Amino acid sequence: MSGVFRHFPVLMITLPIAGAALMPFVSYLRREAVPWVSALFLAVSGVLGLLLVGRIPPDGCVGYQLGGWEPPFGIELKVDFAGYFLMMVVCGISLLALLYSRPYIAREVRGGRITAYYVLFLLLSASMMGFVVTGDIFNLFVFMEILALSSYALVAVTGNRNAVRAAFKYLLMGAPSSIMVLLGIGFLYSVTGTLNMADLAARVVETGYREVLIASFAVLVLAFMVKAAIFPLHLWLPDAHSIAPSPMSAMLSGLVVAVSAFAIARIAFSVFTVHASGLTGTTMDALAAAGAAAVLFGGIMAIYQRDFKMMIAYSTISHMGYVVLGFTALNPEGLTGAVYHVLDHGIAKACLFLCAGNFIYRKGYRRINQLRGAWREMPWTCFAFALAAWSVIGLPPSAGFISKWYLVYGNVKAGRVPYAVILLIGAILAAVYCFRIIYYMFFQSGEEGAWRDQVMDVPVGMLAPTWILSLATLFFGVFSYFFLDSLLKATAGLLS
Amino acid sequence: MNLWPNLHYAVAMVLFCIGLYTVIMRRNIIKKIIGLNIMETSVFLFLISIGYLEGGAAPVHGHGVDPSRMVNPLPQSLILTAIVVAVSVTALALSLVILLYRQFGTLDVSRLFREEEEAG
Amino acid sequence: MKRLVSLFFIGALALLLLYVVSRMPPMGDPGNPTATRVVPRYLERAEEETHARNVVTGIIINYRGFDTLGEVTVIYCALAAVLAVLGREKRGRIRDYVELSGFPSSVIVRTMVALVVPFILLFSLYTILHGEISPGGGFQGGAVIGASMIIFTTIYGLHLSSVKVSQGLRSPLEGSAVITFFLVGVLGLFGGGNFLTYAWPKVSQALHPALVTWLTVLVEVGIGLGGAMVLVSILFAMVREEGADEPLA
Amino acid sequence: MPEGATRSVVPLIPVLLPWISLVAILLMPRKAPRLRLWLCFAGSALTFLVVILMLPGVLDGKTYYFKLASIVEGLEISLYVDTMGYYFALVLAFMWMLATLYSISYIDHKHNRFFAFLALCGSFLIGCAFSRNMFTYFIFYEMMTFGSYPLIIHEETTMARRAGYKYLVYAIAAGTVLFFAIIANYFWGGGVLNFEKWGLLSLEAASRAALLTIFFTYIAGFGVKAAIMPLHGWVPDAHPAAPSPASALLSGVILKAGAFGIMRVIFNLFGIGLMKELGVHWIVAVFACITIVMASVFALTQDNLKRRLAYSSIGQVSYIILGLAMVSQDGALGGVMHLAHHALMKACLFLCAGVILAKTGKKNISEMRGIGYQLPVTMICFSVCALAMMGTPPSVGFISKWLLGSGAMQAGLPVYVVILLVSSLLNAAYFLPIIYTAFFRWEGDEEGAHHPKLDFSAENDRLMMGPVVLLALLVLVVGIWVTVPGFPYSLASRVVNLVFP
Repeated sequence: MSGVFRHFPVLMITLPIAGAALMPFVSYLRREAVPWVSALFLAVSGVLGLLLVGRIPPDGCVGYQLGGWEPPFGIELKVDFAGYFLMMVVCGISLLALLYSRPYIAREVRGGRITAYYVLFLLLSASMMGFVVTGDIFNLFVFMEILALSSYALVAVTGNRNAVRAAFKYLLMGAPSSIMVLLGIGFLYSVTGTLNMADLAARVVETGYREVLIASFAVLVLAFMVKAAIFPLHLWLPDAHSIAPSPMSAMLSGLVVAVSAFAIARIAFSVFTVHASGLTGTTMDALAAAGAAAVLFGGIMAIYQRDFKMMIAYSTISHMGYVVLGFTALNPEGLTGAVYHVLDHGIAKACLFLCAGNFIYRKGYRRINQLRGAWREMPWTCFAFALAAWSVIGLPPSAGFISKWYLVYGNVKAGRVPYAVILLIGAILAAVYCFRIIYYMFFQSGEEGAWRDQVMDVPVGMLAPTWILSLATLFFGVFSYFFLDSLLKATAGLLS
Repeated sequence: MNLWPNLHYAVAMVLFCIGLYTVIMRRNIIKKIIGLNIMETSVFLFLISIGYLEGGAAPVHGHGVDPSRMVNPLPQSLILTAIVVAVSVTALALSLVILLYRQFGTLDVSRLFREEEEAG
Repeated sequence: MKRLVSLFFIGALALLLLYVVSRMPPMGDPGNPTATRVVPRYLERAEEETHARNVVTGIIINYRGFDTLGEVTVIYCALAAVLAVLGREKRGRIRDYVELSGFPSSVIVRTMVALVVPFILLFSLYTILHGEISPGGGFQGGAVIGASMIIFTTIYGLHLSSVKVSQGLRSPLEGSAVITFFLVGVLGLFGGGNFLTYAWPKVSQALHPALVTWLTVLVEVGIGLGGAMVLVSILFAMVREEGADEPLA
Repeated sequence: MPEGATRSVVPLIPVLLPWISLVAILLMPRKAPRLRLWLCFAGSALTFLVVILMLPGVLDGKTYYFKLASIVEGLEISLYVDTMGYYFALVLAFMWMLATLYSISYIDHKHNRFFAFLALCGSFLIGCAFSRNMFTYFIFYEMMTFGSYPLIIHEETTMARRAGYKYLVYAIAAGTVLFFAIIANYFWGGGVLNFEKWGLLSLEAASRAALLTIFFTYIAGFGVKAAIMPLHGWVPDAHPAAPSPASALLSGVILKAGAFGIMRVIFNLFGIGLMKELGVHWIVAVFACITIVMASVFALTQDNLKRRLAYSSIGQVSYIILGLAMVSQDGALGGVMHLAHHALMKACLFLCAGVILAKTGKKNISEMRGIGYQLPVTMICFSVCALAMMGTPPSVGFISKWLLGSGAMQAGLPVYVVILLVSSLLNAAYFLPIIYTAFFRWEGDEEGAHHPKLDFSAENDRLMMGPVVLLALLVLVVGIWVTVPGFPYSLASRVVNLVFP
């Protein structure tokens, strides 16, 4: 990649940050312009990303040395295809959730805090983009902290007492895990003397100190397990994700946890080079077991929920288990499944949360029981929900089917048939909790007066993002062949 | 076994565990935040100790110190970043505490949770 | 019971960590991986490459500038987070925090604070500008400014201090650290280098020392100013009157 | 691209044509409901026409291939018209057209949902028939499965909802098992899933245990749709709950999609040679035999007409499975032909049941005394098909039973002939009482009252009677002029000759 294009990834990350810094000024001039200007910054990022299409080689990566310092002395961005793919996913979903926020958020957030909301939103999406492409492990920590801070605050942004409590719970689990990441980095640094991931990968293999390296990996995995809400450490997630304002839930559930789960894969493959060093075995096995437990636990808990958003949150726990089971298979297929599942999960979960937001916006309904017969009044939302749920279950031809295919195939190929079966059971559980709602919406009639007989859906400004997301689940299923070849190559490169 | 020469590290680890204990077991949320800070500080201590050099000098040129005798400046710069991060997290945590206290009138975590059960 | 279980787990964790520590390379040994790998280049060539005598500043601003951009973003993010949680104080509607708190201060204290604060501010300026040749730098200086404002606010109350450092002054400056850093980074692109390149390849070699130094100072000042304003704003948000606005249901 | 195939867009056309109906329903003004419904019919009729037009080419041995997408190397979504797929497509396009025609009169016009999903399922089923590989098949199959859910619960009664719930549970479980089977097949089949003439898998590529796992998971997955006992639980509930044209399609085509899947598995994935080598087909045959006998016994005990027909379907679809599991040429021919034959007969029976329900409101057989005099044409058609079901010549039922019996002898297992005979007897035992009740009992017959007069006035609805009469005639015509090109024999014999080495 040459010429001006090589600067694009870094601009994609820093432009929204700069936009966030400008936002108080914009707000000072014209408060109504804040959402549009924020969207503009993200959109520019997205356009820069789109211009990179075809310029990232699928079987390699493009390094970008910040400040011109060659690694390992400076910080490097390593944009490989998987990272670029995730960056685009983050950018796209963030943009849609941001656009959705404009009509929605005024209902839940008080005037003066709206600017802060958009600032945090921009920082959140920028930090996720940085998080997935950075090639320096301390830089990873920094981006993770921006990500964490903005998400704690965004959970609490409504000021509702339950929201504040959920945010505090999130912080009490999240902050120690951040410190553990730092501790893990400390261990790693103390025996390798470097922070650059590629350099670390080389050093990890040749340096002695096995115990320290294993401890470092275990600590890092444990810490990111909290961030990604993998089963025993998921306690913060259901409250935080169900209480946050809906577009925020979409971001948190669709992207933040998934990106954190991807970070585990990144560290395992790019730093500890699973096959070469032989340090990660036990930890990865334990992680896979936790992932399998998460798939079952999340699915079963989701079935028992009465609150709509709570159900989607538990479904997220289940799907994080999918991602973990995917990359712990340690083959390109499993990893591709995991990456594609991050995409699919992001889109579908975001769409589900936006649908939940539509119901809350129009009717204030949060209970699943209240959705009986919703079809008559809000058909568009209901259809969008059904499409997204289709993908969550993993039925063809949605994107969920493709990712499920690769997840199961990767596990079968790795000889882990029990895990493959657990993935399938997870899909059955997903079918149970999704079809229940679809059934309520379309094939039942609610209480008298719960729903009007004429169509009164939410405004177009909210419907459009919902529908773009739900159609995207179909698009990425039907046209998955645009990405899968490159993704398979990229993940094979990541593993070797 | 390098436990004795690595006493600084060991102390940092013990501090880390004390901090973790405070975060988990204390019922007062302010104390939990103090525990969080203890954890953070312990990791800072740990990282700074990694950069230590026997008989080293500050990594500032112009005082006639040979570069090979300077302590490792990299952990110091990392810690600088990490401190700012820690401050930010503490600021947010404290503002959440302020809000929680305004709304619930208590700092006791068990009472916060009990109310949650009533509400749910 | 719960206490015992968690004590047991934390004890086990401590023992494991101590075991790992005992396996680590001995502290302070010149042959450690940390002392031999990346660092020698920093120590030996930082002065000529970053034109900062203080290697730590060189690393922060130059070698690992992107981390610092992130760090600046974190602190800006903290401000946005605090404002999102607590809301910004409103101009003209602020009652005196000190009067509310019931700790009226004596004349001596008031006079001392009024005398000391300018000197603290001067010191912070020194810390910021001197960061590249001696211990110090933008963050430290910013923190000192913040501390001075904390003293001032505690004694003179929120009202007066918010008049001195008005919202109109703070809100554009809060983002200044991020903006400065970003602009310097983008200037690097126009100078023919990468993002955050200080020594622009398009400029002749002879000008590089001056260029790098001035850009470093610019960034330091931006960080100091931004950091200070962020701290002050966080402080004001935290001490403002109770129940200034009730959250929505 | 498969050997000797013509690259052509032809296979895509019938998959897309039913969408005309969907567009018609979505876009046409609400004021012209009749026009919308006729457009629906036009969609299905055009589909049938296109499929018919392909017939000469297919009989010449031409195959058409069209690639929709290639996900990765070896995993593609592509359509392919070979003789077997064409055969299934022809049957279902015909059934579809008749069912749509029938529905125009039968289903309340306000319910567009029914027609929309009818069209969708038609499109997906044709996609199933024209699939090049198991991956494509599975995609269309799953969509068809869930697309037919609204057809079953159309009436939204408590019974329909319960049936729909049961259907979903079975479908989801079956889909999952099938998914696993396909993944395992993909892994041990060398990263392809194509339907090959002689079979894709071989003992060289995979271990016996692996092949058996794949085989039985496939059978279990498709067995739910094909209602092999003990996986048949959803069928007896779904058929009575669904409106009659939907029941006709369920029985006539959708159950067959499962049987067709098993056909693809045995013929094109495993291949006859490998099946013989593995030697486990007898297990499937045993299950099929149990199903044939037990379903007939259950049918005896049902008073609800559609429920009885549903159990009859369960038994009859297992004829197909039995024929395939014999792994003999005539048996396979009988099984493949029975796919079409049973569709003709059972669709006719269900449509008759629909007429009875619509005109008299009667569901139970015990209430149907003298109904042959109220609805003479319907009941004559019903009787023709019922007799054909028992295997009475000259009818399609006779042809398939004859071939199955001959196949059993070829395979050297006369016990299957006994099973067929027992089954025929049981068929007679549950069909003849219906005919008897309809024609030889009437109100007051025990007191010596004369039988009522034949009354043709109730059967004035041509849209409903047309399909019924046409199907009943076909049951006879196809049973007499067996070898006419385009009739099942011409295609089925080609299918079987191709797959038997």
